[in-house]
Amino acid sequence: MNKVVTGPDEAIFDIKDGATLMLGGFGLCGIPENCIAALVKKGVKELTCISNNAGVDDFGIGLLLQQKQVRKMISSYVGENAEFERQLLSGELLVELIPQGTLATRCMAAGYGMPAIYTPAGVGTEVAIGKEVRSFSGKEYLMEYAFDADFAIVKAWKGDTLGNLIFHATARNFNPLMAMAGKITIAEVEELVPAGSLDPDLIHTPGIYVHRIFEGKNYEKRIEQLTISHA
Amino acid sequence: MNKVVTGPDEAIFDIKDGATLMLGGFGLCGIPENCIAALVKKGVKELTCISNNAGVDDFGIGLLLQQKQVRKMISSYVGENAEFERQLLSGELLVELIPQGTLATRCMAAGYGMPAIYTPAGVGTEVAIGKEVRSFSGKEYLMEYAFDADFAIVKAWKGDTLGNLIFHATARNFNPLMAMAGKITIAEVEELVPAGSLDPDLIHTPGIYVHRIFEGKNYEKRIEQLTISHA
Amino acid sequence: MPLTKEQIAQRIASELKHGFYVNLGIGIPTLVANYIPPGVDVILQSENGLLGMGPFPTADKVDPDLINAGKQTITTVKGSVFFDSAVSFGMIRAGKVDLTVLGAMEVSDQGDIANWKIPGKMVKGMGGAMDLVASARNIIVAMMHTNPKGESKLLSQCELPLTGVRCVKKVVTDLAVLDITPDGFLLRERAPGVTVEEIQSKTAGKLVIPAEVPEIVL
Amino acid sequence: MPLTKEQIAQRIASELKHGFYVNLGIGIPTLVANYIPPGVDVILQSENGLLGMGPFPTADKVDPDLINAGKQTITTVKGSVFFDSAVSFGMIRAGKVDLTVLGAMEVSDQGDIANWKIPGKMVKGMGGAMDLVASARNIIVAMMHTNPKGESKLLSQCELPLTGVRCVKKVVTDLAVLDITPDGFLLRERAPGVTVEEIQSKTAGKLVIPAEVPEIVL
Repeated sequence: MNKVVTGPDEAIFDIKDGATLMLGGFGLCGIPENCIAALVKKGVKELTCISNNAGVDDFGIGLLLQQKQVRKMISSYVGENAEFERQLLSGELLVELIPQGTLATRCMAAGYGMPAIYTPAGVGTEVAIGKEVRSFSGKEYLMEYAFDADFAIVKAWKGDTLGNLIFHATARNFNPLMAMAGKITIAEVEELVPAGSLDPDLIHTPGIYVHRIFEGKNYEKRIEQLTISHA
Repeated sequence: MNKVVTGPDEAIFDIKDGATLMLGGFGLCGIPENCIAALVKKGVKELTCISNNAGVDDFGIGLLLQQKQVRKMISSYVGENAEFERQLLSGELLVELIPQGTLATRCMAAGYGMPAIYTPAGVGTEVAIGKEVRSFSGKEYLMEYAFDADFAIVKAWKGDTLGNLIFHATARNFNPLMAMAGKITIAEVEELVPAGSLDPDLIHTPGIYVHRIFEGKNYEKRIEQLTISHA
Repeated sequence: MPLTKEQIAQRIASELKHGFYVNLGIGIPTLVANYIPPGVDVILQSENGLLGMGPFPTADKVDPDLINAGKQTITTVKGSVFFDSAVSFGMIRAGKVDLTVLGAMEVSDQGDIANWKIPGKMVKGMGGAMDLVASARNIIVAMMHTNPKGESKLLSQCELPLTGVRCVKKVVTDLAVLDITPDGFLLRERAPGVTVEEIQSKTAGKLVIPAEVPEIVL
Repeated sequence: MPLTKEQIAQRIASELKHGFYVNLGIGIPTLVANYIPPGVDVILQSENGLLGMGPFPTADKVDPDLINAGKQTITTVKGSVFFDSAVSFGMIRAGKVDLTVLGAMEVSDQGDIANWKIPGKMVKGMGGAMDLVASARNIIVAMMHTNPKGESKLLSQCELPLTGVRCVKKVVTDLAVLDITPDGFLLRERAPGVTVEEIQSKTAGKLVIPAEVPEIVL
């Protein structure tokens, strides 16, 4: 068994217009840079993107927005992006804002085969509109459905040829959750190693969830808020 | 911050008659041997034990059964235990059998603050009796509640003074789930190390879930089904 | 000649496809691992928390922390990975396991299965069986065609308490290979030398018999 | 003298107890980390997936893979641990975080909070705020008592879209420390030199004034 593909173009070859994609990352941290570039090159349009954020104007998912490839964003926070704002106000782009923990848990639910979960986030707010509210032990919860994504595209630190993944620091974020949740999961990694190289106790994402894997190139890892301590 | 206690007796000092305990382990693999011994010594009674199995006659939870300390077992499989069978048939012991994945997921739900989950396990069987059945996308699921345990007692391979835990091989099983789920979580570990010794990327259970930790002694690690290949 | 248990396992092994993730239950299903065809890479899942289960260890390699769902000491293979029980059943529930093979006491012609409880006998529990049958995309049952009393285990309705409903896709017995279809058990293959009439007589559930029923080739 | 933002943070820091796990929001709450009392060990959670957040890095220690929930580069401390976002919000939802400090645009005398959306302005999203306020056991709001127009931010009803209902336990502003009680805002302390009358005049929600309202001690 070998899940290795030649690179991002092969990895995304069957992503078509109108697809629903999960994209890992928090801000610009831990985003699948190589696959995003390949999606821009391929020019697929009308995408629905489930991702915590929408990148900045000239990096991350912002690159897809620039090319008007995104029809809908499902995110928890979408600031720092002027083109995003323009498309939103003009009606070219749809946005569904959902609480960050709900976003994470709806990914997890998909990965665990749970059709829906209950969370108190958003009870009594406009997020609750149209949703089932249910009381457990005197506390109210919203029922939220598992996501249904055609593809999950994630970025890991290390991966092996069977698709086992390890993440680094806070670049982990949504990546392992989305890896579990995609019908087809594509992983790009900084270092691809032979199966058997990773300690089986210390793998974050079991390879069963990963369908295609490749070693990415030229990671820029742009920093959104460089904050320095002068100590 | 330091969560280290002197040993199992101090760790379980406030477990009282009638308490509900989660006990990690699968069969005799990854069970909290030191704490079980301390519970036997302390002699607390009328316990409700949530644990995948009930040990064997003379080891694991079987030791608590021998002393008639257990009022109710919540498990998925309870074979290999003659005293267990005797108490069950005589009515001294109550048993609630639930599917293994449901057991795991009800622990997880507690750890994730989710009051209930949906699983298809048991639909159309006697497990479904009295439970809410709900259809999602044409498939039926049972609603199962999160567990509510006073204490979770788990066994890890390594742990640090802040309660961060790492498990080894299939001795992981239910341990990290129960660690998240207990109101008070007690961890016994084979090796206790100073905070900062474990790689923050490779910790299975964040210390926030663990209230007391100690380095256990004299692990017997009895094997239930020794199976050898003559190669 | 009816198949031996080993031959049942061997026949099931021919259903394995390259790249499959497979969960093998206790009993005959465990034997399937011995007959994986050459060139077919499969990864075995053990629901207590392992992908990449290897054979039983030699005496010097026994690790009490490393067991399968039957509590037997085992080994790992290259690329194996450990995880907790919620992840394990999560991947089962999410349909990531391609094939589940398990034993049964009874199977109905609608695909219901009973394999965990006999009224009047000490009940040990369902373990992970209910999760597996409720979730797996493809379930093959490996069992004898009849019970020790000679009664059919392929019924129109299960008489024992159910483990799961309408979930079994295929049954491989010592006498036959049968698919579960909306019309009942579809007789696909018969054991070498076993007649369709014998299979018919030992199948209490609805049996659909095609014009041609080839012998099982091992 | 009204408190400075730093002094608001300092007053909130005195609420920290040894062993607390704390989540600090963006803005004034972030400053709380600078005033943790000596001898009080707390562990900071960052909801993007870290327990044990340290200070900002020196230039040579910057790691783009290591940021906080405000996307700022940060460091770790001894005993820190990384996890995914579902675990992170799971520990929040399960009430494992002892204290959450966050900013607000409005707070009601019932403990409702609005801090994510202003109708007519570009809405960036709620991030993790709704999860935090719906789940945290203990929530302190850090904010100015009035908005730039001089209007009270402590209301009987929030006018802006809500982030959460009946969740805030305490409010620390530049003018006062107030507990949320069934009777409304209970005035606990006042900024040095600030009169109860001034606080009353700048509090639109129901204010309960005890006989004695000591000055804040920093």
